[in-house]
Amino acid sequence: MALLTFRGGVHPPEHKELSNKKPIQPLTPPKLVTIPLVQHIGAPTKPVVSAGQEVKRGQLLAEPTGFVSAAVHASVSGKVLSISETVNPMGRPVPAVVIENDGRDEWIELEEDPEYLSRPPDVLKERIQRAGIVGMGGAAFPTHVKLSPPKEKPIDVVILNGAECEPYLTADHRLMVERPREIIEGLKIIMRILGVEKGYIGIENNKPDAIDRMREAAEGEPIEVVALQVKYPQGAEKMLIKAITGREVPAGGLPMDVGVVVQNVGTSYAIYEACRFGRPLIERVVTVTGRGVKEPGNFLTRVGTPIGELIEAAGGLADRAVKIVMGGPMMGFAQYSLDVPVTKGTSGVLVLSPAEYVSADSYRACIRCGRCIDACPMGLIPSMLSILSEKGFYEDTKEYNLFDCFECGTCTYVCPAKRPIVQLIRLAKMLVKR
Amino acid sequence: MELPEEKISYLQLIKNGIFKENTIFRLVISLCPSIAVTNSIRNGFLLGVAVLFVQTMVNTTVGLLRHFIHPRIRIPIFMLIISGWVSVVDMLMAAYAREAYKEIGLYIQIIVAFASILARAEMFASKHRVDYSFFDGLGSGLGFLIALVIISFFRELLGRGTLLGYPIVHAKPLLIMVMPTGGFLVVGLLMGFFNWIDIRFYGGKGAGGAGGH
Amino acid sequence: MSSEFTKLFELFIAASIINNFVFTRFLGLCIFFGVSKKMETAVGMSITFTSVMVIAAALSWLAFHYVMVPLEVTFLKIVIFIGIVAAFVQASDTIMRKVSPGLYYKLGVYLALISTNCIIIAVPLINAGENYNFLESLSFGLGSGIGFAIALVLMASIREKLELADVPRPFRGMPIAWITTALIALAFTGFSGIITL
Amino acid sequence: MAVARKEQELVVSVSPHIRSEETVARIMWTVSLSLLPAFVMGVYYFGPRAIFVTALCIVGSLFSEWLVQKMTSRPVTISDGSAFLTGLLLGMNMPATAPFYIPLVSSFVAVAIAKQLFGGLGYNIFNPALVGRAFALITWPRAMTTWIEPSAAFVGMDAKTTATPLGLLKEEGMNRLLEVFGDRITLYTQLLIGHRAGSLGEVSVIAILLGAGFLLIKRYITWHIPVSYLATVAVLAWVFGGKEGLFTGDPLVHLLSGGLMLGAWYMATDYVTCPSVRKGQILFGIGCGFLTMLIRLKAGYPEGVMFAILLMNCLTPLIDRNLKSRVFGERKEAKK
Repeated sequence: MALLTFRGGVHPPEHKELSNKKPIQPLTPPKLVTIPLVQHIGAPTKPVVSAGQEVKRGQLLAEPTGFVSAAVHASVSGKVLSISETVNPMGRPVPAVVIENDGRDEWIELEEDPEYLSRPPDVLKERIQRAGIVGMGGAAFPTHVKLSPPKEKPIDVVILNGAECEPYLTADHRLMVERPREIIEGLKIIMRILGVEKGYIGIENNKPDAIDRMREAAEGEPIEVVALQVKYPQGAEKMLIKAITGREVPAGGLPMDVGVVVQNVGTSYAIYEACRFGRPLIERVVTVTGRGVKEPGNFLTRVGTPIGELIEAAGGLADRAVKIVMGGPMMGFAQYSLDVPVTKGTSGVLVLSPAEYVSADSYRACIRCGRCIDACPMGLIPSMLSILSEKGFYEDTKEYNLFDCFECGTCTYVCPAKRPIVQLIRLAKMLVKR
Repeated sequence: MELPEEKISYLQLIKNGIFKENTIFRLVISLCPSIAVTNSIRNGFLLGVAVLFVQTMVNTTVGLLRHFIHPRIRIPIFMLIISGWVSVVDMLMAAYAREAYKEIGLYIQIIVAFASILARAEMFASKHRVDYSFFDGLGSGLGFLIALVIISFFRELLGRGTLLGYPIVHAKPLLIMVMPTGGFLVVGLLMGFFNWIDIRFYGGKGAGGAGGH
Repeated sequence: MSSEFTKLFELFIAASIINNFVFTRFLGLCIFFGVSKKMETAVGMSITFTSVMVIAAALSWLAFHYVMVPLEVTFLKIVIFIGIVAAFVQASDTIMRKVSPGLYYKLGVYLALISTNCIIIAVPLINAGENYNFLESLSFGLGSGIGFAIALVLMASIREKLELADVPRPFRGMPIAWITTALIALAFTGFSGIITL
Repeated sequence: MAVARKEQELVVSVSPHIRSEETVARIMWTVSLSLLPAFVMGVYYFGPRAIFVTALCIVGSLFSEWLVQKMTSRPVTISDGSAFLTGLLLGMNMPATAPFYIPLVSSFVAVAIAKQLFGGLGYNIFNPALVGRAFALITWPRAMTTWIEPSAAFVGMDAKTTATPLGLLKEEGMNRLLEVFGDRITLYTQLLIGHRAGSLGEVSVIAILLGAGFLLIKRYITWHIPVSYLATVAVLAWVFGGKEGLFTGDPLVHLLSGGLMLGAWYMATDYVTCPSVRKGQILFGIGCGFLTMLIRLKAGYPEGVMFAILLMNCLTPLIDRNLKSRVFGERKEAKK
């Protein structure tokens, strides 16, 4: 049977072999953690601790200021040194709590509940909200919001996203291989909350071991593990829904418009941890990879750990590292400092060597080869968008469905003229809104 | 009532018509003949002369009559004057330049619809003394004539290897130059060249944006 | 009858494509270059022009054959034709404004440009010169109009694309538009010889 | 700490951080390479003169590109292979007997006027090589339609002149064509391998298909334009191509002769001047096919490929403007 997929997309070299056989190693928490108080999309949080205060692992540091907002917790026990500012992986300044680790790693009192699956949906949802869980695939949208669709949008399908279509990254892959049961339990919680009978787990076919382990774990449950064609951006919500259910999220719409909720497998694991053990989201699996580090691997990392620590743990920088990226190579953010902390949405730290890095400093005129049009998963015409934006005709870009672009970078990857298409599209989006 | 008019030098008016407000290259109006009749110098010259004559006579007539024309019906009156003079030229050409008339007759008649002529009557002759109007018409007409001769010079030389019918170059001519494509091409290249001179030596902006009928 | 029809059809095709007013007869160039910058104006212009050309062809034919020939004043054809066109344009301007203001706002602006345009006056003059009958005159007028419309729309779409092009500075705007027209005319030579009238 | 020292050397740029290895230069040079078989066949049939003509075209193209870019103080891009490809295609569209000034002048027109004046690669409206070819045909009609018989024996300039199969077909009909070639099978085989009069690079259909197949496999071109083009030509040739009435034409002769194969696979598929959306490309192909057959059967010229593609080049912006790709999740009711 042909594997399920969507129209468009590209096949960048995967490079997953660097780290996909490396088991998840817990990373010793560093001396200092810097925990950004905004790690999600939505309203900011309000700090509830002050400098000098002793905190325990899992203690609330900042509470949400609205429904679309997520709580932040201490990832180590120790003393709050200051509430200052740090730079988040996107390069923007955000308030942050700096904690000096006392090394004792003492938990706050946790509310365990072996009977979690029999609790009413509202209780489970409340636990998720309290644990500060956000989408861990990268978007970092507060999970409890996604689990509260309005009544007029009935949900009948839940999909767990295990596609991990970004090259290099293996964090979700390792999690699926090593914690399949927990992920399935998390999915069952989500299904209970939404009252959904059918769950899917979509996994790209380049992770056969993960597919096997998940299938084993899903035995006897109303959950189907679906093998997907390997293609970027298979893991984009809309593409995943199209591949698995054949439904198309309308332009400008959300998955719930077609009765679907998508969650990342890491999120599902965090949901299980929260509902079963009452643990807030304070750590996650981060892949440290690329030919710029000596020993790539997957690390269970506390939120707030500077990426420099992770790179050290991976054997340090190889002699010639040119670029450090947080997230995947297609949509991640290049970093200029090694002090940037890991957040809830950090799936990987990628260190590129000169061999992997294609300089695209100079670009030239579009030759209208159409590669970007073929590759665009959204069926847009990126070439025209980039030309119009380049020449300053921002308003005209709306005619070419500017706002349907979700900036996956596929067009830019394939462009033979090395045009910064995504950048130009972002520019147009910024200027058109204004 | 005659407003005291500023003194304008006749020479200035003529130069203005030839360079600054050259109908074809700078104002980019009344273009049709620049292609249609410029496949030989003779045709280009004859049409240029016709336009020169009409332009000058119309300007003079309008300059003379401007006080008797009611402003509200001035445009139809101008049109009447123009078509009258065009008819005169048309019949003169038909009588005395039979050969050429066969080729360019239609375009002589079309002079009636040249925006440049109406524009000069409206913008200049209806507001100025008759002698100024005369020289303005003369300058503008000369500019037109010169432009046509330049274009037809290149087209005849390149396309037939001749000038005014006399063989000049003995190599194989570029036949395409006397065809429509060559006409458009020569005008486009000349326009670009004049723009280049304007930008390079006079700090101008080039006459790209203009355009009318 | 059918050969009559074929003749009309051939006349129409010849006028619209093979002897296209713009690319081979060099008429209406001023309007052609003037209004082909934006597709919207080009389309509005095309509609207005085609209808005016057909009607002007009809009116002039009637005037020529029923008034001017009997009275032997054909030497006045330039004056009379331009009078007819101007009067018709003025009348339709007034009527359109009263009857259909919406349409007037869309197309009325182009009407003002028409009365002094060579392409409109050329149709009656050519009809008179070639001695076409009434239907032939209409067919020629329609063909010329459609041909002009084709040229305008083509050029507008190309110039919208050229707006985005990195044309060397002295050639921006008019010069490159002329060179583009030259190349379109080059392509149109391929049609030569399809219909020989 | 070693890590800290590295910070200054880090490259910071926006995503995506990896790029495909495809470049404009690689595409152009690969396409040029794929033309090699057809070119070699041209040399085989028409002798060293074919190399001379093509080389002049290439030199002329490269020089024109360099000259205009110097004059407009732009970066010189002759190494990207696009001017080379234009020159090569132009050369392959010339009769091997073309006197030296034809390749030089027409390659200048192709690159300087049809390409660089519009802003260079990516901005041209018309296929430069075809503009050069059309310019030459109209300027030197005699020289551009004087064909010599192919001769594998590397004969000199005294080769016998003859008409192209299409010329014969148009002037004297199918029967005369069969008379010249013997029988139908010989005719088809000769056309296929390229033993016929014509432009030096267009004669060998099989060599062109070889190169085109390579490009298809490499995904440098797609089937949409060539197939819709060839199919339209075949159907129209079958329906209207015969002298004895409808449905008596010989589509194969039309498919295999003239510049159709070279045009359909190499000229019509020029990225810059064809529509970029698939639907538009199919329309473009059909239009090319229709115009080609219109000109071949009705107009003054025996071959219509060049004019057909140039005419469709004019229409490309209009097609691109009105036919867009289907946007993911586009609502059906919005299309009413």
